[in-house]
Amino acid sequence: MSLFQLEHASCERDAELLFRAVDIDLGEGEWLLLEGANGIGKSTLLRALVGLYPLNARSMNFAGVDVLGDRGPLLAHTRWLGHALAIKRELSVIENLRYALGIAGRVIESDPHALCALVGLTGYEDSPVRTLSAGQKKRVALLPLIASSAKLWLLDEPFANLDTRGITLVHRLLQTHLTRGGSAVIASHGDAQLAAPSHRLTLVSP
Amino acid sequence: MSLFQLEHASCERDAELLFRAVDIDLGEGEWLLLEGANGIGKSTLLRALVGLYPLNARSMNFAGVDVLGDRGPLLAHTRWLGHALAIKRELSVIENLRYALGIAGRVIESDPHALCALVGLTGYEDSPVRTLSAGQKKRVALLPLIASSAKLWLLDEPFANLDTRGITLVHRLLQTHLTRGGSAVIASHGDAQLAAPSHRLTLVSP
Amino acid sequence: MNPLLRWFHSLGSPPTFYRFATRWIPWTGFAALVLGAIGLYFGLFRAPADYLQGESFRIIYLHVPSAWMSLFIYVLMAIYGAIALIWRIKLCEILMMAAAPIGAMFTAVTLITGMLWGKPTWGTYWEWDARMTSELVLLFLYFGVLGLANAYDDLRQGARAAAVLALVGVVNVPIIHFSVQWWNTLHQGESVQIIGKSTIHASMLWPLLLVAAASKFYFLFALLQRARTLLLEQERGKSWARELALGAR
Amino acid sequence: MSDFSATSSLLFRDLTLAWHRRSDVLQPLAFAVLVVLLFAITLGGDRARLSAMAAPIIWVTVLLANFLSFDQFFREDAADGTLDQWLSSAVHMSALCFGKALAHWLVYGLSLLLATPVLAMLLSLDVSLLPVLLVSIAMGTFGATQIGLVASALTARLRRGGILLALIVLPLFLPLLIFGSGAVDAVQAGLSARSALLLLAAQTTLLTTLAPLAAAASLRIGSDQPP
Amino acid sequence: MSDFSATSSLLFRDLTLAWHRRSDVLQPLAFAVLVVLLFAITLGGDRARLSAMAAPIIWVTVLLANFLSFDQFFREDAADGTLDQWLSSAVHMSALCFGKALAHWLVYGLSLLLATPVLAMLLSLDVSLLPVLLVSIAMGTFGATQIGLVASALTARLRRGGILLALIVLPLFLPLLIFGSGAVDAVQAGLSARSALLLLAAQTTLLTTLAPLAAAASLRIGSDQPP
Ligand code: HEM
Ligand SMILES: Nc1ncnc2c1ncn2[C@@H]1O[C@H](COP(=O)(O)OP(=O)(O)OP(=O)(O)O)[C@@H](O)[C@H]1O
Ligand SMILES: Nc1ncnc2c1ncn2[C@@H]1O[C@H](COP(=O)(O)OP(=O)(O)OP(=O)(O)O)[C@@H](O)[C@H]1O
Ligand SMILES: [Mg+2]
Ligand SMILES: [Mg+2]
Repeated sequence: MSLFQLEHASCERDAELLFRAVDIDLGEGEWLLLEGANGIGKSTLLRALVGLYPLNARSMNFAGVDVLGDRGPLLAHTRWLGHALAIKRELSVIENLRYALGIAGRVIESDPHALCALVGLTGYEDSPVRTLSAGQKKRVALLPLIASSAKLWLLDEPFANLDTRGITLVHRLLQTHLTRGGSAVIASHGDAQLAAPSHRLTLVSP
Repeated sequence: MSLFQLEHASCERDAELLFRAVDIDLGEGEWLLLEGANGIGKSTLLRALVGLYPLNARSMNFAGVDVLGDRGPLLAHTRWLGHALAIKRELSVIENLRYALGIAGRVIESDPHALCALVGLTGYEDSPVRTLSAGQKKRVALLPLIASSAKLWLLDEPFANLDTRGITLVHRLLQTHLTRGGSAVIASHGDAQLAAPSHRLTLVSP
Repeated sequence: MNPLLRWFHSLGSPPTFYRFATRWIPWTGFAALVLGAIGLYFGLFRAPADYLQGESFRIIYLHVPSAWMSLFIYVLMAIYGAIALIWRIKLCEILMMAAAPIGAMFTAVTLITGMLWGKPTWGTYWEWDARMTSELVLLFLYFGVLGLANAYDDLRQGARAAAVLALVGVVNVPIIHFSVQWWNTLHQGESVQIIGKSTIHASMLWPLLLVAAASKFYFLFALLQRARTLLLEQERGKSWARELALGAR
Repeated sequence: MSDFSATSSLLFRDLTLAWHRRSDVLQPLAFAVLVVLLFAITLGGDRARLSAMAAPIIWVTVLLANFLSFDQFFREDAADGTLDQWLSSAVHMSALCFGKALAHWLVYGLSLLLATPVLAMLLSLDVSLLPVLLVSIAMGTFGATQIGLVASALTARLRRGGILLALIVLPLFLPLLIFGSGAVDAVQAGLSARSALLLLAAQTTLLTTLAPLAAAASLRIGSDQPP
Repeated sequence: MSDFSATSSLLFRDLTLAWHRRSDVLQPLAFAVLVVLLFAITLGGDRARLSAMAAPIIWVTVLLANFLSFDQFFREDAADGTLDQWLSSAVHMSALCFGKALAHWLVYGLSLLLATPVLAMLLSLDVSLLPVLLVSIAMGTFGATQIGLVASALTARLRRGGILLALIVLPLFLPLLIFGSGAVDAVQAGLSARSALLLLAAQTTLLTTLAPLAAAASLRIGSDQPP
């Protein structure tokens, strides 16, 4: 069954079309690789999907419900990760995770240390994020994602700053997510060769 | 002739050694690829080379001059690019370039529009950097580098956020720099396969 | 090299200073105790009561020496700071950091004794008078130096930052000293003159000078003790410090 | 119920962050002490004059210090992407806004309230005026925080919010100031502070109910500009 | 020569940035007007009393507004990596620091100076006192900017600089305040302001020569913490 459907979507910046009308049809267990040159509008499209940017589209459905007008049903089951990592420098890794989930009205169900181990942050659980390296920070930003039960992941360059093991790791997390019936849209630049996407969408300027 | 030499260098964080003693010997026209897992200390090493972090080393020479005690002679011919891009959101691309050079006591010698074209920013010369995409911002940060006449480039993940054309472009810029007798140390995660480095240094924890 | 300079230089090495401090700490403490006891005895019990202020004037024997020390220590701290910044002598960083809390203490004593003295003489504990205000500000300066030093994770970095502040803050010292002349205020002007004639009776003066000398020795005593501790803390990785710690056990 | 846990989670997060930044967080407080101190020094000669003006000076200073703290309301959450994260998830924004205002008051308002006796002492305020001053300041800062919540939400995404914030906040502060320092004046003049305090309480209540809703609606404005 | 061009380049950069952020930049100014306005309102009844206190109030307000602007000195350059970029290149830091202070004064100090007549009017200051007030404020803000330069440089890298900045700046402001408002007092009392102004000038000159050096030395401290 199709989980997320988008028809004939486009975004404008300063009254100019960013990319040609795109269509997305994503089933459960499928993921889409979103490609395109720097500045083509990948980040903008992802932001538009979650309602942070105006989107023109013929239709947009999530689990059979129309979400073009009201994003509510989509947002309840979606997690988006943008270029800004939304983590607090002063808080420790686990505190960041706990509060990110808590503010979304949830608690950590699995063991936080196990989650940290999953993203390769063993030994840094209680370090303030400020003292982590660039790649380690990225891993912290991934934590709320895997601790949440979101059906749809929208990830903006999740591989940037990660080392090769980190990239493999994200692919493994993605596989787990997909086998549980989740879906994902991932914007990336060619680091995604490790696993074949179910769909590929290359944005081009109109 | 050897341009930059470093013997038995190491850095400490909180009284613990980050990586094993490293040696670098870089001739003119050569570049070194600095690899290693996330959090191993690549960024720290680069910061230590330019004097932003304490470095223990047996010796450090630049163009035959000892620069371990006083970094002056090194800094006069070096440009370092860290994770933070050192660009101002409100200023336009060209203003950012002009002031970055100006504050270093230099003026733009080549045509700034040609420089922008070189990094693929044609059409964005006068846009405030705030309105650029992640990859475009990275390109802006590369501008002062190629406009300077620095002999030694120290680049921390210059490929992150760049699209495939951008990565090729950086490799082309690097080639030009090397054929002019320059050298470079580049920290990166496996995006550097496009060109073979003269040297390869993989940091490992002690 | 000039022998004095050579001596100073050799003193700059941590183990030498450690030994020097250990040798002099008892003597300075002893001198402070003896001089202080004599001075305070004669000041508090033997000197005649003031014809205007009565017995309350005796607080002068605490107030004035600590007021002098609060200014003196600040200047000294700035000098240490300057040396630490210019010649990067580690010992001076330590001496500076060691002097700061002692100076803050003397400043606090000055303020408290001044307030206690103010009640009987001016009828109020506190008045926004020039000298009181500027002495309060001196206390803030000390706090700033201490706070800045502690804000850095690294001991030496903190000391260097504090040294810059100590140096910049020196402008306040003459202001405090001359404030009684520049502003028309409650606080009285100078009555003790090193050159020229003091306007205070000799039987009141000499105990005061004794207490002042005692406060200097007390300062030396506390300074050496604090510096010694700081030095050990900073050099704990070095072999001489380890040997010393082992020897002590 | 999940709204309540989300709000309390945010509350704890903000308090934890404030604890980590305690030195920065105390700046408005330091500022208030500083203003009063400098005024005491410059006007210090005449004690009676100083104590007559003490209450209005304290009220103004506290409101100004509170105003300075508004900069912190959403700036960081907007800059590091947290705000976008909230807007792109199914959280109840007005519940979060209420939590943010509460945390903000507990950090800034309460510290100003606790400092008020010190300020009063520095300006030699008549001790008998202290109770009414404290009550009025407690309510006043709470209301002021709500005003700050809305104003900061309106300007959170703006590149140039600075002076706008002042323009929005200031006129809204005036009623609080009038009734707040009015209450103290009344006691000073030997009258009852009751009606002034009641009016102040009414204002604060009204603000507390409406401000989170208004702030939640405002935060979505301008989300097309990524941080 | 290259130092001079670097300094002027930084000066222009900072002025351009200030222009882009003009609304934020005006906040200290707005603050000053606000403080004075609120004082005028609360003390308004008694005009003679107000005008007698006008000069010290203005001096304190201007220094406080200046203090608020110090937050902007190095925070952004430290956060976006520009400061590290300077330290890792062969630029002459004290020349840059001088440029930064100059730019800061041209933006904040000058605007406060220009606002001074308005403040004086609001507090019905005696017009004959305006010249000496303006001269003293001009020198005072310049000196204050130098103090802010050093204090900001000392706290630029600190995670928790907030209250420290206040603690550092306040004692150093005091001499400026004493001689600055002393000069106005002297004229008000019918005396000559000459000696107070000379002392103020001496201080400002001393600060201007030493502050860039002190700031340059301070900026390197703590560079082991990346932004
Ligand atoms: C909190 C209140 C006070 C403070 C902060 C204070 C501060 C000071 C300071 C800093 C000095 C040293 C000045 C210098 O050597 O340059 C000093 C000296 C002195 N103070 Fe006070 N004082 C206070 C109250 C008083 C009171 C109430 C009296 C007596 C009526 C008093 C009498 C003296 C005298 C006699 C000297 C010695 C003056 C000289 O010979 O230079 N002080 N005080
Ligand atoms: N705040 C903004 N205001 C105006 N234009 C903007 C803004 N942000 C981005 N743009 C423009 O919108 C276009 C799309 O940007 P977007 O960030 O979506 O690109 P992207 O595909 O994600 O690029 P990258 O691979 O570099 O991340 C770019 O040309 C950019 O210049
Ligand atoms: N400010 C800091 N305080 C304390 N520790 C830090 C700080 N910054 C980094 N570290 C620690 O130092 C180590 C090296 O960090 P560094 O940023 O040099 O790694 P890196 O090799 O560049 O990693 P990446 O590939 O993720 O960029 C990490 O383990 C990190 O936790
Ligand atoms: Mg993008
Ligand atoms: Mg790194």
